[in-house]
Amino acid sequence: MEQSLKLKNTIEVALLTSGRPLNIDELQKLFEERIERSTIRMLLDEIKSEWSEKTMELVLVANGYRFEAKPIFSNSLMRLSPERVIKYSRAVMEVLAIIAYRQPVTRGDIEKIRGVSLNPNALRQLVEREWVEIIGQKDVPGRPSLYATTKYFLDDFGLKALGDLPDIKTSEEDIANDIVASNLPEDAND
Amino acid sequence: MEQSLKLKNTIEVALLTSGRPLNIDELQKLFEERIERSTIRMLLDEIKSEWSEKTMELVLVANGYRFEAKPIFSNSLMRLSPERVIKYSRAVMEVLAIIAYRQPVTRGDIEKIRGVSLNPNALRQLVEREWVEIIGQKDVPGRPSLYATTKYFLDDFGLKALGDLPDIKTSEEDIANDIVASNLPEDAND
Amino acid sequence: MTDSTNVVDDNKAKVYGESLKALPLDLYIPPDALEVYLDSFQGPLDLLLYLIRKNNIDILDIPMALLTIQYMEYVEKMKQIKLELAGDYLLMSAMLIEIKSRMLLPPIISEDDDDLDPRAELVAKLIEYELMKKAAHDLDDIPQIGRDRLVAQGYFKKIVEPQSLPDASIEDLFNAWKNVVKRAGQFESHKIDRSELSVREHMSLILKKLASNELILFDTFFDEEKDPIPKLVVCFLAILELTKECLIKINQQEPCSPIYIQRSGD
Repeated sequence: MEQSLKLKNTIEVALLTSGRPLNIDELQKLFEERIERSTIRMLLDEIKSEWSEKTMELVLVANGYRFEAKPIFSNSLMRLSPERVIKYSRAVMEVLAIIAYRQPVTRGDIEKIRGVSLNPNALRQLVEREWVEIIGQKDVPGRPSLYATTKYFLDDFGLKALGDLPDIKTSEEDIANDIVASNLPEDAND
Repeated sequence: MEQSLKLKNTIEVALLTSGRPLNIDELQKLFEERIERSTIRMLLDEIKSEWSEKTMELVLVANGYRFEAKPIFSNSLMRLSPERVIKYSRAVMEVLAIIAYRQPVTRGDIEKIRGVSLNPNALRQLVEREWVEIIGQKDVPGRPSLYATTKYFLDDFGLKALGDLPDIKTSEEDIANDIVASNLPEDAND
Repeated sequence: MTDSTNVVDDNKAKVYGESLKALPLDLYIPPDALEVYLDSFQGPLDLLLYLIRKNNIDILDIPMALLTIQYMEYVEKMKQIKLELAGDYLLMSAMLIEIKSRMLLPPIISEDDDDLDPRAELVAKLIEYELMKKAAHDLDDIPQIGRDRLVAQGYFKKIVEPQSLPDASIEDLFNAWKNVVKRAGQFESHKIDRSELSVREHMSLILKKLASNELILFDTFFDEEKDPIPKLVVCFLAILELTKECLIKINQQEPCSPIYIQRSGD
């Protein structure tokens, strides 16, 4: 009985921490000794019923078993969810701006303009978001990738073309005025 | 009573699904209505004690609260997907230690302390892991980047602040004695 | 460790006043194991610390002759097995020899007492590195997330929003650009106007087009019938700009023959 509780707890903790569904073959790997598939199935049933009155539920999906938050919590959890809460960092926005205004650029170009070496995460976030893509390699030693903005970038920012990007003025005064007025798209269709 | 249980369950399910620590400010966002920080703290205490006999434990780290698998399950869990476990080389760990204990440091500082030129990969691995970040440039010729550890570093090592790092001896004599007194490392004997 | 020794001829080296009559036996390692062994040193300081430990040397009173001899032995072995020998090792050899020879000179009277011992800098380095080695070791002993500990990360169904809005606005983007330019302090050179942006956009488009084909006929970039004149001009400028930045090459076999464009380097 003691032994069976230990097995059950190990399965539960594996499912709570794995971040992906686990199938029976995988759950067997948790143990040094060989545990029958039927035993694991039985323990999964026990876990499922023990959790039935709690906050999560054990669900069987295509790739195996996983713990899911019960649907009644979805609204609350969405309030926390990164997709909505997380804004891109200043660094990421600067990298995007450099790519948009100066494309095609290499990582080295971006670093030169910003004066700091680039956190690879920044580019990865932009590529994952499909706002930025690699369009080739520059023919210099190391053949660095050339980055440019995508169609999705234009779509998501409501631009028809890069020419619709805000115009940057030469004089600092204009910049200052611009920041106050920030009159953006109206005059951009010539 | 009913209401308080609902709040507690929402907090629990948020912590069980988030995959990263959540602080009180974030937990407040779960609710449309304003919940006092003290209330959230009290509920966290209740959750902590309810789980004390179970598979996971509620832990406070630098960025907030998180549920961790209890240490007794570690061996089993690591058996599940050994390929996902990242182990860093001695060189990478030395670079991390220098950044953690001597931050902010430049690449040149690290090279001076280790007495060897630095494989750029070592720093990149640490930056990719988000344990280390560039926090500025040193105001010397070349303006080299200054590296420091991140909050994620603290989280991943279960530290609340840099002050929680293991104490290293600072007095020269202690170290000098240590070097003489200690035996050779085992791996250097054959 | 002093028992595992064998006799060497050169007995000039002294350890705490006693002649060094032998080299440590553990220098002689089966050849196949040697490489792995020598390769495991993180650098010259690591090797020196190892030698200091092995010989029970007082780090505050290092016998430079002994240490230098042994250090050179190891470096020689590393060279022999053609280990990728970092220049740092050779640099350290030079430093050790320099310290050794400075110690042979009669002490110079100096107001600055700290500068008297030529070994001081080396000792400080060794101690700092030893500290950091320890720190690395202690750090590695702490249970790490992902290696020793796992965090709860259950699943929850995301409610799909009918229309997902961008997480950044064009104002954000513009302000980010302004920050970059401001910080760079190079307003003049970063002045961008709309026509230049169109050129930049066409540069990207042309490069994308060139990605799949090796050579593209120059004319195919222009549709004189459909494209308005400004667009033709912008496209032409883009090609010129790409050439200037060495991103493409323009080829023509002989005068009046077709002009081809290709990526440079392909």
